[in-house]
Amino acid sequence: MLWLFALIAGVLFGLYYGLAALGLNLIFGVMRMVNLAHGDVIMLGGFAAVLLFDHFGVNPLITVLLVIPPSLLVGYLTYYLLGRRVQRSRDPEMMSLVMFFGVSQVIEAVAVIAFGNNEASITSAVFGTRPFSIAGQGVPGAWLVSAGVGLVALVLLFLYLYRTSLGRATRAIMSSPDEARAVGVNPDRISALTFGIGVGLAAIAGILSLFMIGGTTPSEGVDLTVTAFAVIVLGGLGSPMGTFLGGIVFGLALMFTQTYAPVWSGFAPFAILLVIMLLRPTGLLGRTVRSV
Amino acid sequence: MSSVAQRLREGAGAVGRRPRRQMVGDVLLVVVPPAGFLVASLVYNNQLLLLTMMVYVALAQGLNVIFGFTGYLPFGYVGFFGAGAYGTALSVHFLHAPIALAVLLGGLAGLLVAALLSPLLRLTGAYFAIASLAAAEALYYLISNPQLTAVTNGPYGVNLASVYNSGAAYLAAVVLVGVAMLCVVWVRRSHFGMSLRAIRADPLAARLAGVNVVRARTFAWLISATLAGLAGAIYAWAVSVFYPEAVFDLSISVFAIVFALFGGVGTVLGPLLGAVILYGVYNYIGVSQPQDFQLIYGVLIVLIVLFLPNGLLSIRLRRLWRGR
Amino acid sequence: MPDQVDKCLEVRGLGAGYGSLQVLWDFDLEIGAEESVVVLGPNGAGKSTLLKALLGLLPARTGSISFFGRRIEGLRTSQRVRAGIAYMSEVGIFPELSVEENLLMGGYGLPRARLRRRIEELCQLFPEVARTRRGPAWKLSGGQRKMVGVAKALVADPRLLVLDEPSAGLSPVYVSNVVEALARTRREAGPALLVVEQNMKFLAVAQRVYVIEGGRLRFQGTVPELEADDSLRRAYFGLQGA
Amino acid sequence: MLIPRTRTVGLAALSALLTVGLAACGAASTTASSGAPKDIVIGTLYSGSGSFANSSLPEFQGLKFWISQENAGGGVYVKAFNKKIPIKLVALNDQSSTTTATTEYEQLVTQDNINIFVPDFGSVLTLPAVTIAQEHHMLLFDQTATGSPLFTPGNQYIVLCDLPLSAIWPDPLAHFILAQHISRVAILYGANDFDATQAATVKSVLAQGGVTPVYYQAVPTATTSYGTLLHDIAATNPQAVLELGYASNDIPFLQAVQQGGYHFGMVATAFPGQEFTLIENAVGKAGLSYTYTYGVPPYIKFNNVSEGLGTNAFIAKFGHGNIANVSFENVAGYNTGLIIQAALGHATKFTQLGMRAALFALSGHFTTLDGAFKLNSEGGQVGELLPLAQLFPTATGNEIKIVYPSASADHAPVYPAP
Repeated sequence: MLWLFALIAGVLFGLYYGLAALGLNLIFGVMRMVNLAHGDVIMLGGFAAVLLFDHFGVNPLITVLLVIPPSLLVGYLTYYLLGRRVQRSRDPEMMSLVMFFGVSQVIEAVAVIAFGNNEASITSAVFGTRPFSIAGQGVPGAWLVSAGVGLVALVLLFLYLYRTSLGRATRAIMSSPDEARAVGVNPDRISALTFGIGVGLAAIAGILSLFMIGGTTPSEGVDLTVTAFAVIVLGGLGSPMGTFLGGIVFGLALMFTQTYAPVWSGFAPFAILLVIMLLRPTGLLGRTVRSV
Repeated sequence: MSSVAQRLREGAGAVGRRPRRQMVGDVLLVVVPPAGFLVASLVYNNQLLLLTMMVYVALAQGLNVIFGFTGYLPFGYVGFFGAGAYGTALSVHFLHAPIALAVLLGGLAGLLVAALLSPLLRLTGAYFAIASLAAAEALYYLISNPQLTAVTNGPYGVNLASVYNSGAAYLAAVVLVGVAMLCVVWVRRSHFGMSLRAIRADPLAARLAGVNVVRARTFAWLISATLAGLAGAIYAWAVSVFYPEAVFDLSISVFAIVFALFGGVGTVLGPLLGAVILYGVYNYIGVSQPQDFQLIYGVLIVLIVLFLPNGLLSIRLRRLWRGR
Repeated sequence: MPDQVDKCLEVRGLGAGYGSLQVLWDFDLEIGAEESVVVLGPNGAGKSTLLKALLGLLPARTGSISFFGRRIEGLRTSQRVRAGIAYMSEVGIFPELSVEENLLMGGYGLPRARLRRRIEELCQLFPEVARTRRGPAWKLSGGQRKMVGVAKALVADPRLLVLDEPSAGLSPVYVSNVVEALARTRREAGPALLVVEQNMKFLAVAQRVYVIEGGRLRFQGTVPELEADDSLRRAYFGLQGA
Repeated sequence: MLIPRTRTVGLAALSALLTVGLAACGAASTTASSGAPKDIVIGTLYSGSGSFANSSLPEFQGLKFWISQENAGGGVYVKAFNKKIPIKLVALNDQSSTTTATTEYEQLVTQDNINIFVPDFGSVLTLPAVTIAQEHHMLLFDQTATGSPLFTPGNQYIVLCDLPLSAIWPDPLAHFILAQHISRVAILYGANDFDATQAATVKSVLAQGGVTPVYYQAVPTATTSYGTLLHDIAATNPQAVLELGYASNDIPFLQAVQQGGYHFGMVATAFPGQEFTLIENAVGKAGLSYTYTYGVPPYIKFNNVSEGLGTNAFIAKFGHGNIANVSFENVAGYNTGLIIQAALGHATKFTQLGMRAALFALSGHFTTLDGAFKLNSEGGQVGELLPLAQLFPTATGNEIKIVYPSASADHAPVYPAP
């Protein structure tokens, strides 16, 4: 039953990858900015969990809640200090990419100064060492916890976007920024809030990364950003549901190749991304763009 | 209808009636940068630094052709660079090609990969950027795969010591800079370049004006990839032993993009200045401030974007504008 | 000419543009309370720019804008909207949102209960909108979109309704539907109305007409006065009269 | 639109800039006068950040420790001038990037007038230095790069200081498996030169004993999630599971073993011996207990040495008496210094090939805290093999003990793991 385990692992990892990519998609959808420092925020979330655990014995699940307020603050500051100015440049999509490359370098350098270069981790025993049985397969508890947090985040985000006035305004900006301004939405306020939420989701994903991809180091940001990007493009830019679908496709591709052809497990997710892009150029759940 | 498309419809006549002063300027643009690097090698003997700088000039200009003139940003541009490096290595190993031919075959490898990937041009914006990145990653995992050791030597890397010749590689890079400048000058001045700009300004209008949008974009894509392939080929020759991750390093893409944007894309001089100055500064910081290298460089890039968001050449353009 | 107290909007010497490109020059415009005004002009004359500058989507470079006697050119868009200006762009809707959500966005910032009440009122006024309430807006036909757009713009009970080319991309049948809908709005003693258009159909709802060309004011007067002007008649009635 | 005149001005500015910038890069340099130089300039790179930083920095510290030791005693003894000469260090940061490393190596060699050329940690970052060293006739004091493409018959300009070639690392490990009569072996390795070489060695030694692995697969070096792989490995019912990767692979692998509740008779990974403190912090005490790893200094001890400090003395001085403060990389960096010291102290001519000749003359007659120093004809290190170590739980953590080969063992192996 190798395939069954791969299926379960693929879905669970998919939820984690979806969570890890969600913030990037929100920020891109609302601001058309490419946050190349996204992976570095994930890394910082991981370090937050390790430090709180090591020094105060804080359970990582508590840290998930603790990182939210500072993330919102960081998001606000980043938007008002850096993002807004770039958004008004000639080509915000590309200039933000370059700027956040710089930010990513700064975060990595500061993280090295603050935390050192070593891999930091929390022993996985926090979530038990006895695997849970799902459909007869022994699945590590930490995977279930991570996937569960991912699901909760998805549901909360869904409720926020579809059931609240601010969330509706957020989607309105994603749909058409000028139109949203014209009905009286203050795009700065929504953008700053969205940036905060995006940073928060990344930080939460970082905490879970400790258990899904084993530890965190200051240099892991780039790889995580690339993966997150692949996931949101797979699912469709500006589509939060699509992000999770993209995550699951990515997770399944990884787990099935790990099972049946491990040596191709680096190649397969990207090859599948390419194929899907060629068949459905706006991702799995992306809206068909009317273009020439 | 956009003004560029209108000019396009008025015909390419304007291209032929180029003023002589512009011709002289263009020739200088193609000849002076390589000459500058030739002279530089006489006064400064870290030739690998100069060679890498030239490689980045070629990459930034290649990126300029596709991004500056069509708006397509290939995040995985390094894929062509790596394809060029491996194209050369395989030509040497299996075809026993003389190195000059092997370098050209490296450029051809970049071109072939781009031709294979040309369906990606149906994508736009971030979708295109990430799809090209996925392609580069897939190519890396393919080439470094232990199951392909017999062909690519897999993860064990490449050794070109048998054809190593630092002086000749340097001259090849000098020529490459000239070729890259020539490509961009040509794209900028030619009817083809005007079509590209028309497409960028308004694809529909350009199509109505009789431009074959798909063909023009694909052509720019191939030029751009060939330049990267040649850059990879020459770099591979110059370092001669390398692991696959060294020539598929994502930071090569990022650097080329940052350099081009810093100088100003869509111009002839911008990416050249961007690569020379930013790569120069990068090395200067690396040599003088090794401890805080990354921090200083990161802050510098943020400041540049915040205070010079339209590239280096925008300063001059702004002044010219006011002068009028 | 409306007298000073009744003036809804008074624009003096307005200039605006994009980057190094100035599009609108020294433009004057007045709208009385409950008056409806159409600004006519060809493609690229600066009509949209005028509206964007009115709304604050584009900063005014020169001139002043008074709204019921209050200077608003320094206010943010959201503040102008709260003051009572509603705007329908050429697109007019949020394609990704449902029709209901579009209406909700039209009253962004209003108290919840009042917003609900307003939407029910409008659904009675625009039954064709009410029928499509749950579906996503991008599935609507062009005419339905305009209806939703107009309804959306009316949710906040504006004192001035600004429409950017409501006829764009519509077949003549739909254009008359939209005209009729606007006329309905007028009968309810609704807001002052400012429409920019290329299409003569909208003169049916106009009390006065402005003509803009090359970013400058070319003509202002009543519809009969416009029809009396030979060159303008040829330009606007001659070509599109049929 | 640009006008041609400004373009020409721009080009002139560019040329000027090039010249000024380059002059700035090459500003600092000292020239050796005739006779004895004022100081011995050692040029090296380190990774201040990036994926190699956690190995590179401790190695760099070890080298700096040696320099401070020598300079405190008035400098390093240079036989060719029969006197002690102070050491000057030029160190650049390559941030784990091979592209950056390449230009910086060239910078050291062409601009900084170095006498001794020491590359960064590991094969990936050392490889670019090999060509440069050869081109400029500088002897490369390779610290820890053991990959196969580094050593070629024609190249005289490289000596490996600290570790045996990676191809011979797993020799005792494979023989231990045969000695324990383990017949079901699973091998998972990283798709890179360093790990693939080791895996091939294990496989071929096992084949000599008639053992064919039940699972033999490569995964990309970037792999960080091992749950599914382990599940598939467990399905082959192995007695021994060998994971050959970098530290960034070993940590998630060992975590996944723990998370999944797997129990194998033998689990071996490459890096706990080299990065013990780091990995024990990351995976916890229980995650490491009874697993196997390569035994490296300072856990294999050499106190009877012909050059420099012995292991205990080094722990006392560098680690303030606590072995937990000393990593393998610290020892390796320090040992590189000792090899340089030996080369300078024995070469009759102060030239690069003179130093090489001296080291070849010493080969086989020379011991440091890193073990016996023995070179093959290509400059590769074939001295002391890496013995097999096992980690045993104590009250506070785990303890590394050498368990095989029995001649050097200080503890009996516990197989299968309890």
